[in-house]
Order: sequence, then structure tokens, then C-alpha cells
Amino acid sequence: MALERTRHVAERTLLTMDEAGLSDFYRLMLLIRQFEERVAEMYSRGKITGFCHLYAGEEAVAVGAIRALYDKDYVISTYREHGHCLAKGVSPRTVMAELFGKATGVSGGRGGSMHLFDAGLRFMGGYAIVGGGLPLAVGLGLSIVYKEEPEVVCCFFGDGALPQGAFHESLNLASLWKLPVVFICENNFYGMGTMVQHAICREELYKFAESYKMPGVRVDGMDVLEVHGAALEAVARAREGDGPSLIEAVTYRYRGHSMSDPAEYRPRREERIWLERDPIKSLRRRMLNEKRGDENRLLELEKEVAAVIDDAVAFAEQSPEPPLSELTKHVYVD
Amino acid sequence: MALERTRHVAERTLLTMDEAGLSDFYRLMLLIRQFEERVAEMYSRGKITGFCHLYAGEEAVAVGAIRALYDKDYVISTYREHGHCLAKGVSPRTVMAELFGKATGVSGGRGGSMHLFDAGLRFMGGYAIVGGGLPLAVGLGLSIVYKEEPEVVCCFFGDGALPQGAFHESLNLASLWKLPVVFICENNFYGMGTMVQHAICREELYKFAESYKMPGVRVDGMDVLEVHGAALEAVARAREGDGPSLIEAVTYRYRGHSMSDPAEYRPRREERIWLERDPIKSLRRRMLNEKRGDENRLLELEKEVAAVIDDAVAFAEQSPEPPLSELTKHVYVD
Amino acid sequence: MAVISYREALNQALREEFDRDERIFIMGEEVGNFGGAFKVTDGLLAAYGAKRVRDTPISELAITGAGVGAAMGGLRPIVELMTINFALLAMDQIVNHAAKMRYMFGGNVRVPLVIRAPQGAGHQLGAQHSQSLEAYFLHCPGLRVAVPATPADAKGLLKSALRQDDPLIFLEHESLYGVKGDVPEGEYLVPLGKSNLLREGKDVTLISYSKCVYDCLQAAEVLENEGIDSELIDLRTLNPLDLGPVVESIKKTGKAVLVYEGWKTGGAGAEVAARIYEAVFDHLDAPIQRVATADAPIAYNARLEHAALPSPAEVVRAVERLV
Amino acid sequence: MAVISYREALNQALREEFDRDERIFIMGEEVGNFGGAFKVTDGLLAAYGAKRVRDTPISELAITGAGVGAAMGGLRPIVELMTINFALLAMDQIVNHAAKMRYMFGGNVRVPLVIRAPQGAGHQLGAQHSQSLEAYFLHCPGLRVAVPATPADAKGLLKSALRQDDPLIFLEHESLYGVKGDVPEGEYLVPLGKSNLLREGKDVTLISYSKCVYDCLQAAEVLENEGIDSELIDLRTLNPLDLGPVVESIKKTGKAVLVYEGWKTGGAGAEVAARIYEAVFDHLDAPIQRVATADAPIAYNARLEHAALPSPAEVVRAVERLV
Ligand SMILES: Cc1ncc(C[n+]2csc(CCOP(=O)(O)OP(=O)(O)O)c2C)c(N)n1
Ligand SMILES: Cc1ncc(C[n+]2csc(CCOP(=O)(O)OP(=O)(O)O)c2C)c(N)n1
Ligand SMILES: [Mg+2]
Ligand SMILES: [Mg+2]
Repeated sequence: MALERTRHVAERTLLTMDEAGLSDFYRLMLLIRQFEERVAEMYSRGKITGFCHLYAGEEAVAVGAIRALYDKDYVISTYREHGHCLAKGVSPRTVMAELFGKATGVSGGRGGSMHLFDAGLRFMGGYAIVGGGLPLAVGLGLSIVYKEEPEVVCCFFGDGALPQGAFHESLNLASLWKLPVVFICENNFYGMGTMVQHAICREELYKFAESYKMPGVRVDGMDVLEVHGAALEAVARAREGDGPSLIEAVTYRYRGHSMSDPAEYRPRREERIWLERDPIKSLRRRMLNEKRGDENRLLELEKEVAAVIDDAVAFAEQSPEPPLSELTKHVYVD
Repeated sequence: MALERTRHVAERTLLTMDEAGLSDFYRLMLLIRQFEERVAEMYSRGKITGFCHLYAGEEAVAVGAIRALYDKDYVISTYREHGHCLAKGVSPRTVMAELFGKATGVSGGRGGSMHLFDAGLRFMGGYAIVGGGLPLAVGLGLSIVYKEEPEVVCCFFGDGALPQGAFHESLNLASLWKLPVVFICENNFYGMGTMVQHAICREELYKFAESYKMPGVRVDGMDVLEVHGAALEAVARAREGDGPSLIEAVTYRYRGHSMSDPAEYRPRREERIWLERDPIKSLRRRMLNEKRGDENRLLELEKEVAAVIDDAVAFAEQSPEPPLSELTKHVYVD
Repeated sequence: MAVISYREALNQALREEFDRDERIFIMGEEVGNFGGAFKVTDGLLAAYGAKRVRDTPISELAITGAGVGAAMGGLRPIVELMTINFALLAMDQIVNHAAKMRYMFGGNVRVPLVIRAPQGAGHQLGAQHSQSLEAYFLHCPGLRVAVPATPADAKGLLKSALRQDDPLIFLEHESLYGVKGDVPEGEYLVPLGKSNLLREGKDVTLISYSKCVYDCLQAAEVLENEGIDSELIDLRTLNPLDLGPVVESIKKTGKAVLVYEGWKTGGAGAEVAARIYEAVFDHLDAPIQRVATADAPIAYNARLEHAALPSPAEVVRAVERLV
Repeated sequence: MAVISYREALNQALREEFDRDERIFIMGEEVGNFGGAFKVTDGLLAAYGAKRVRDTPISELAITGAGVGAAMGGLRPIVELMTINFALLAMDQIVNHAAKMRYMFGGNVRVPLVIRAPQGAGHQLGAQHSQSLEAYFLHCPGLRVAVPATPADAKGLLKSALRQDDPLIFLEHESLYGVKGDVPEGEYLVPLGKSNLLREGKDVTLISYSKCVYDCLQAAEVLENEGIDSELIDLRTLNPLDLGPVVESIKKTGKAVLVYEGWKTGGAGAEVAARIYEAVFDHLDAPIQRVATADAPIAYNARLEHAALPSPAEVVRAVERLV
């Protein structure tokens, strides 16, 4: 069984990681969680508008996977990308400012919650068309092979993208051309109000890897170490020139699809079960239980994170809006 | 092995078919072959123009599959559809007239070789966008289920359609909704000049059925009885309400992709091997060897077919062109 | 006559037509359980069951094509695309298949498919979720295009759409769902291809459709205060396109302003303008003004978004340039 | 200067640019082994190898998207779509992704992708294989659109396209590949956004692009025999659109005919017409005439196809209506 194997990987990962590494995972997941909570607050205060999809609950996926990358590796994501963007190292200040629509935002206030981007950090964008990012990941992978560089592309998408033709076309191309792309499906069981079993006829999403002759694995997306272990393997394979992989990370979004969705289609009991499996609390518990972390140090981290978020909000608040005179700037180069 | 099983099916099919049935298969395959040969001649004489894709060599697929259908079952095809159209019972006269661009053609001269259509006979069209017919087949299947009718849809497409998103989306929908659709992939190893292994990462195309939770089988597309046996099974399953199937018929087009392609990318030796496996000659040989047909009767059939084709050409020649006054007629209803 | 919203009017039309014709059904992402992303199909699943209200996976190409196929099979499908932005994934089935089939098969098939889709900007949804794409569909013979502005038209046009036999794209504006207006109860049909004189005036002709009709109404009031008397025509459908009343109006006013939310360049307004010139060149005192969306993707930032879109103030300015 | 075909000119441009810039590569269906469905890439695989001349499966959406991604990754990809008709499968990657990205990411990315595609009718290929879709791309801010008519422009514009940094769609007309003309050898650039005065005249202005330029040239000769002196401007690119010479010409002639192969309704000519009116309304003696494809899918039958398309005779008739 896939889960057995990866649990094993998680154990190994835990053993091979030092305390600093674990603390880093913890801090980053916490940063994302608190960021998202603050975003929700700012949204209800009208500071943030438009569509806004929170990542709370899924932190272990972004952190576990992206921490398996080098800085120069690429990440491609969806409209639910705050977590991936922060995990790739983008400053909470410029992400928050983007959500506020400010000129100092990562996309100059033009993108908003769904379209974060940072070329320098190789966070290659959040896209709002379900499945739209996969062909782009293939292209980035192609550019790596073309330039004979050692980088890898990590492409995140939801279970809802599986029924899209783009998924099939992209995995086929990546496999045919042996591209260094790690496809990570965040299976949170729902695409808006649609359960995954009503969307795709095969529920073990990782098994689609077989069709495309690439390794496929399902991991517990609430366990950052499991995700990390699987990602390390897939990334290493990609970097070695052995082609793409598909990782299905089983996870759960704590909130509705977007800020305007009360998620009434979901049983509250189901939500509770997943809340109990919280990735951040579990890692904290594990670190303390196994004496791989110090409670005081963790409390300090928590304070640090809170300060970072406060600072991000203050920065966003104080930043200027993009000038109206730039309405048609950047439609074209020059 | 898939082929073993279906060979078995073919044997059984042979045993259960009477001589009239076998002669009918023979006549129909011959009709298609001779039709195509005459089309090639008419094309080189400039009577037929545009893109023209011949079906010679693949007759066993259309005949074996379509003879497993009832009249009211639907067929959807591609631009290489002369064979499917004739097998569904459309008169060679109106098909030839269509290729001549005449008003008496099945599509009134507006469609041409790639767009034959006959609603009455439920030949639901040839389409020139690779993969374009599959969603239509899903829709027809849905209409059948909706009306609680007993019909089945048989959808033909080439190996070249496998890398298209439409293939994946359509098989998923058909499976999720348990639609009565039989998907028949005519794997003739090439999509234009591209070999199937350069187009799709998994060469056993029928195995894609697994991903979509439907039965998948590979048959020898040069053996009309094998195709027929597999089609009978799939059609029965669809009719029973047990959902879609995927049949991969391994076959070969004797000519280039279209009339303008000399097929220089193919080894001549490969062509010879397949010519030796000719579906029409094999069936003839088999009927005579196993005393399931009479040589004189077959010779008679051959003459009949030749006369039918002559008649079709004469009809097409003599038919009028569509009037210029009807240039914009049929853009809309009324 | 009751005052209901554009959304309710659509819902009412759907229910009435579902009751009238068994062959009508709807499919799309979240149309069932969820009641539609914009709640247009609210309650339909409960009332008509899963056969007639079918939730689909996110497969715009195949869903649309399945609608085409179901129409060929004798049904009258409605495909709801969650928003028009996703229609770009289904263009092959819309343009290459649905719209061409009848003609290329010599008139031997009908494709009575209605594709409904919300479109438009104004809610800070960013570049990929804020488009108005009617111009693409206008440039596609074989496809009818409806762009209702009022709740009554939403109802009357949708009902007519479901009784004609050509593929039709029905474009609803996301900002209009909550707009209320008088809507006749029961059987109420607005014919396709009849534009609507919404306001009589003698100084200038405003021509619009969908949401921008409201911008024009507001502008007309401002102009009235300035002593400028504007006539307003709502095109209602772009295919068929009825320029009769527009032509009559311009013969009277000699001046025209076109207001639409698509990008200005290559938008539907360009076609309408070209046709107006062809029809009444000699009656025009000045070039037709086009008020439309700036030629840029829509930004998330509210002020930039607002600045890109047509507005009553811009309509007023355009009129002032003319008189 | 050598006399070569449009096809050869394109091939030459590709070779020269491949030699100049290592980041340029081409991918598409049959571009390698087969040399391209229309043989534009003939010999490139042998000369540059499979890395730079990549055959792809039939996956228009993903190929186009891979082009976008490769451009983001610092390359200068060319995606050849076998014909424009298949671009309808890739509209999401073209319109929602390639064209929007730079703007929606605040100017922080460049997408120097060139999409090449043959288009046009005239060979009895039927409704699904005979379209001219430039109007869709014109109505898409962020996307450049080139429509070369002559071999020299084919070369010069393609070379320029490969040296600029925006996504660009390069539309070749299937009927032009065999057309021959003088083409400067080696470095020869035609700037984007410069229309070309092909013929001077004083009575009427003919405005066209791509294949219809030749219809205009023929018409101009017929008209000359009738004593009508026509000026002809080839737009060359639709985005950027350079109407400067058009405006100057109309100031002189007062009359204009637009000739294009897209469907008349909603075609690029509608936009060009609307802009001309906006610019030189007072100089026009009569409404601009549009000669374009009939609003119907293209039929297979040769006579019907021919009747649907613009022709020199129709251009002549349009001019005669004006003078
Ligand atoms: C092509 C397309 N169709 C529909 C939508 C509307 N939509 C946005 S998110 C979503 C659900 C996607 O679910 P999933 O991929 O599972 O991601 P999750 O939101 O669960 O992270 C839908 C239908 C879209 N953005 N793009
Ligand atoms: C979407 C699309 N892309 C490209 C083409 C051009 N084209 C026509 S047939 C063909 C090859 C198809 O091969 P296959 O599906 O194997 O069918 P076969 O011709 O072998 O019967 C291609 C690439 C097309 N018609 N449609
Ligand atoms: Mg999901
Ligand atoms: Mg093939």
C-alpha cells in the first residue's frame, strides 16, 4: 500500500532531519496558517476583495514539497497559492500588499490573491484556470532540459484539475520528453462543492501516473515529513534526468472553497476529523514528544511569526496604490 | 494476453456466424476497398479535391464493429470515414456524390470527404478535428440514457487522438455517467508522419481503459471476426447499461495519410508485411478453406460490388452542383 | 408582473421551460447540489432531479461537446459554463463543431444547444476572470448570441432561446444577477433579434447591451440635466442583430455612442459601428463614439479595474464630444 | 535579392534566426521529420537537430502552453500550429495565459513566444479547415498579430517577431506559400506596426492584409483600365496596427475599401473601419466598403467556396459602388 511506504519515508525523513530543519518546517507552516487567518480577517474588513482561496489546513503540502527544492527550482501553482508562494520564500509583506492591491505587491497590485508571481524567487505564478498551470510547468521543464540546467519544476494543482484535458496532455508530454517536473496533486476531496468521486472515475488519483509511465505515489498531506520524503525522491529523480513524477497529497482545506463559500456541502463531522489531524499541531507534538524541539524555542517562533504577519499587514496598509496613469502599462514590453 | 483472448472470440464468432453473415462481411469490406480505389482514381482525375483520407486496409474495423450494431445505433467518426459511412448503410451513390461536391451528396456537397453525415441512418458525422468526435459521442450517449432508449454509440478515432485532452475528458465522463458508448481506437501506428510511440507515452492504447474504469481490449484490426467479436461484447455491455468500453483495433492504412502524402516516412517492408495480412483476402481464404463460402458466389459478389461502384460514380457525375443561390442557406435553421 | 431579480428571472425561465419541454435539461459545474456558482439554478435539482440537472466535472471542452452531441440526439441541452472565461477551453466545440455542423452537413442536422455563461468585470477578480467575450461569438456564423440587460429580457430571451433550433450562447453579466425589475409572470417571450428602445430622445443615440445599458441610463440622466436628450437602444441579441431601430434613431439624432464592456479593439461595437456607417453614413454628423474597456487585461486593483471599464461618466464625456 | 517563395522566405528567416539566437527553437506537429505540413520547416531538423526542431503529439493546448512556459523559462519558442483551426483548442493558453501574464504579474515576466499558423480557405478543405481567425487575436490585448502578404514581409516580419518580447501570433495564408517574390538575402527586418503602401493612386484607398492584398492588386489593374486609380495599403500587422498611411491616403482619396478573408461580421475589418471613421470621418465621401467572407462556414463545393470568399471582382464592384 502506498501509504505504508511513504509513512516509512516520513520516519526516515524525521530521522535524517536536524532540529533546525524541523523548526523551519514548523515556522513556515505556522507562518502560512497565521498569514491565512489574517487574510480572512482583512477580507472581512474589506481590505482584501475579489476571489480569495485560503490554504489553511494544507500547509504540510506546500512546505514539505517546496522545502525539497533548491532556490533556483521553479514552482507553478493555482489560485490557492498563498502557501506555495510564502514557502518559496516570497516575503509576507509583498504577498499581503498584493492582496491589498497595492503597488508594492508581488504583482504590482494587478494580480491579487489568485495571481502572485516572483520571477526572482522562481515562483512562476498562481493561475486561476483549473489545469492551466500544467502546460506551463511542462514548458518550464522543457526550458531546463534545453539549457541543460539542473533545475526542477514543482507544479501544484487540485483534484479538480484531473478531469481537465490539460492534465492528460501535460503528463503525456512530460513523460514522453522526460522532463524534470514534479506534479503535485493536492487532493482535498472537493473541487468547490463537487466531491472527487463525482469528478473523476478513478479515486486513487496517483494511479493516473501509470498511464503516463511515471512513478506515482499517494502521501498523507497532513504530514509534512511524509510529503517532504516523497518530494525529495521525486525531485531527485527529476534532477537526475529520470523524468517526471506524480504525487497525490491527501489533504483538507479547513475553510470553504473561497471566502464566500460557507461549505455547506460538507459534513461538520468530516471537518472535525480533519481538524484533529492538523499538520502544524501534529508536527509540534511530535517534535516535543520525540525531544526534537524545545517548547520555549517554539513559543519564540510563534511570536516571531506573529510579528512578521503584523509587519506584513502594516506594510500593505501603508503602501500606495498603483497609479492610474499606469493603467495600460505592462500590456506589452516597452 | 489480450490478443489470445480475442482470437478466441474470433473463432467463436466464426462458428456462430452463418454463411450469409460471412458473405455480407466480405461484400461490405470489398465495397469499401473498391470504393476507396475508385475515389483515388477520381481524385487523380480532379473529380474529387480537398483533403481526402482513404480507408483501404482498415476495412475490417469498420465492418466488424458496425455490423455489431443495430440500425438505430449511432456512429461518430473522423475525416477518414468513408468506410464507416458505407458500413452504416449509406448508399455509395450519395457518398460518392458528396466527394464530388454535388447537391445529391449526403451533405449536399457542403461537407466533402471529411464531413459525411446521414441522420436517418444515424451516421452522425465525420469530423476533421482530431479528437473532436469523442465529446459528441458522449453527448449522444447521454441522450440515449436520458430518453431511456436501448441504443448504443460507436465512436471511431485514430491513435493520434490519444494525446488530445478531449480523449481523456470524454472517457472520464462516459465512465462516470455509465454511458452506452463504445470507443474504438483505430491504431494504424501513425498519425500523419508521427509514430504512435512518439505521440503517447503508453503504447498499449487499450490500457488507457483502466484509468477510466472501463473494459479495454486490443484486437487484430485486420481480422473482421476478431473485431466483430470484441464489438459484440462491448455493444452488449453498453446496451445492458453497463457503460462504455475501449477497443483498440490494430490496423494499417495502405496509403499515405491523405491523397497528397506519399508516406515516405514508412519503410516499404513494413507496408508489405501488412499488405500480406489483408483483411479482405484473409476472410476470402478462410471462407473457402473452411468451406463457409462458395467461390462462384464470391465472384458474383465481386461483380456486384464493381457495378455498385460504377453506378455510384455515374450518379455522382450526373448530379447537379448545389446552386449558388444557396450559399448562406443552412447556416441557421429556417 | 412581479419585481424580481435578473437571477430569479433566469431561474423562473428555466423552471417554466423545464415544465414545458421534457427534452430540456441543464448540465455544468456546480449547477446541481450547489445551485450554480451564481445561484441561477438554485432549487432546480430538488425540483427536477439529477437527470435534468446534471453536475459535471471540470471538463469544459467535453461538457460543451456533450451538449452538442445531446442536441444532435434530439434533446435541448443547456450547458452552463461557470464563467465565460472557461469557454476559451471549449472554443473548438463551440466554433468548430456546434456552429458549423448544420451547414457542413447540408442542413441535415439541428443543434439546439444553449450555452449559458456569466461574464464581465467589476468584482476585482483579476485578468483571467473578468472578460467579456461576445466579440468572439459574434464572429462565428452559425451561432446565435444573446446579451440580456434587464430581468424581463433575461427571462424572455432565455425562453425564446430554448425554443429555437440553433446553437446559442447566452451571456449573462455577473453584475446584473442582483438587479431587480418588473418581470411578467408565466409565458413571456422576447423574440431574438429585436432591439429595444429603452428611452426616447432627440439629440443623440446611445447603443448598448448587457450591463452597459445601465451605464447609459445613468448617463442619460446626467445629460438630461445638461439639457441633452438621449435616446437609448438595447440591442439584446448580437446575432441576430437588429439595427432597424438604431438606424431610425440616428436618422433623427445624427449622433451615436456605442457602449460595451468588451475590449474596445475588435469588440462587438466595432461591427455595430461599421454597419451603422454602412446604413446611415449620410445622416451622421460626427464619427460614432465607442466607449468600451481599455485594451488591457483587467487588473485586480479596484481603481485600475474601474478605470479600465466603461462608466456613465465616460458615456457623458463621449456625448459631450459629439454635441 | 533573390526571387523565392513565401515558404522559402519563412524557412530562410527561421534558419537565420536559429543561427543568430540559440534560445530559438520550434515545436509542433510534424515540424521535424515531415518538414512541416506545409513544408515551412523543411530541412530544419537535419540542420539543427531534434533539440531545436521538436515534433509533438497532437495536443494543441499543452504544446501552446509549453511554449508559454518555455518562454517564461528564458527561451524564445516558436510553436507551429498545423493550421489556425486547431488554435481553437489552445485559446485558453493563448488568451488566458500568454496574453495576460505580463500585465497580471505587474510587468515581472516576459513571454516571447511566437505562434505560427497557416490559415485561410481556397482549397476545398471544408468548414473545419478553412478559417481565418485573426479577429479573435486582434481582440486580445497583450497579443501581437502579424499577417504578412509578401515573401519579403514573411521573412522580415518573422525575423522581427523573433526579436521582440511579447507573445505574437504569426498568421500565414495557405494560398501564399507558393507565391514568389524578391526577398533580400541575410539580415532583413520589417518592423512590426508599419503598414506598407504598395500602390499609389488618387481615387480610392484599398486596405488589406495577407492573401487579399493580391486580390486588391488584381482589382487595381482592372480598375486602372476603367480609369480608376487606386492606392493600396497592406497593413502587415494588426497589432500593432498602423493606420497612419491609411489616414493620409484617405485624406487624398476620400474613399476606402477594406478587403479581408475573415467572416465579414465581427472581422478585423470592422475594427479598422471603425478606427478610420474615428480618424478621418470628415474626409470620407461615402461609407467604407467591406469586402470579406460571407457569414457562413466554408463549403466543400468549389463554387460555393469561391462565392463565399472575397475576390478581385468583388473589390472592383465595391470600388464601383463608391466612385
Ligand atoms: C477551467 C475552469 N473551470 C472552472 C473554474 C471555477 N473553479 C475555480 S476553483 C474550482 C474547483 C477546483 O478544485 P480543485 O482543483 O480541487 O482545487 P481546490 O480549490 O480544492 O484547491 C472551480 C470549478 C475555473 N477556475 N477554471
Ligand atoms: C486538432 C487537430 N490537430 C491536427 C490536425 C491535423 N491532422 C489531421 S489528421 C492527423 C493525424 C491523425 O492521426 P490518427 O488520429 O492516428 O488518425 P489516422 O489518420 O491515422 O486515421 C493530424 C495531425 C487535426 N485535423 N486536428
Ligand atoms: Mg480540491
Ligand atoms: Mg493513426
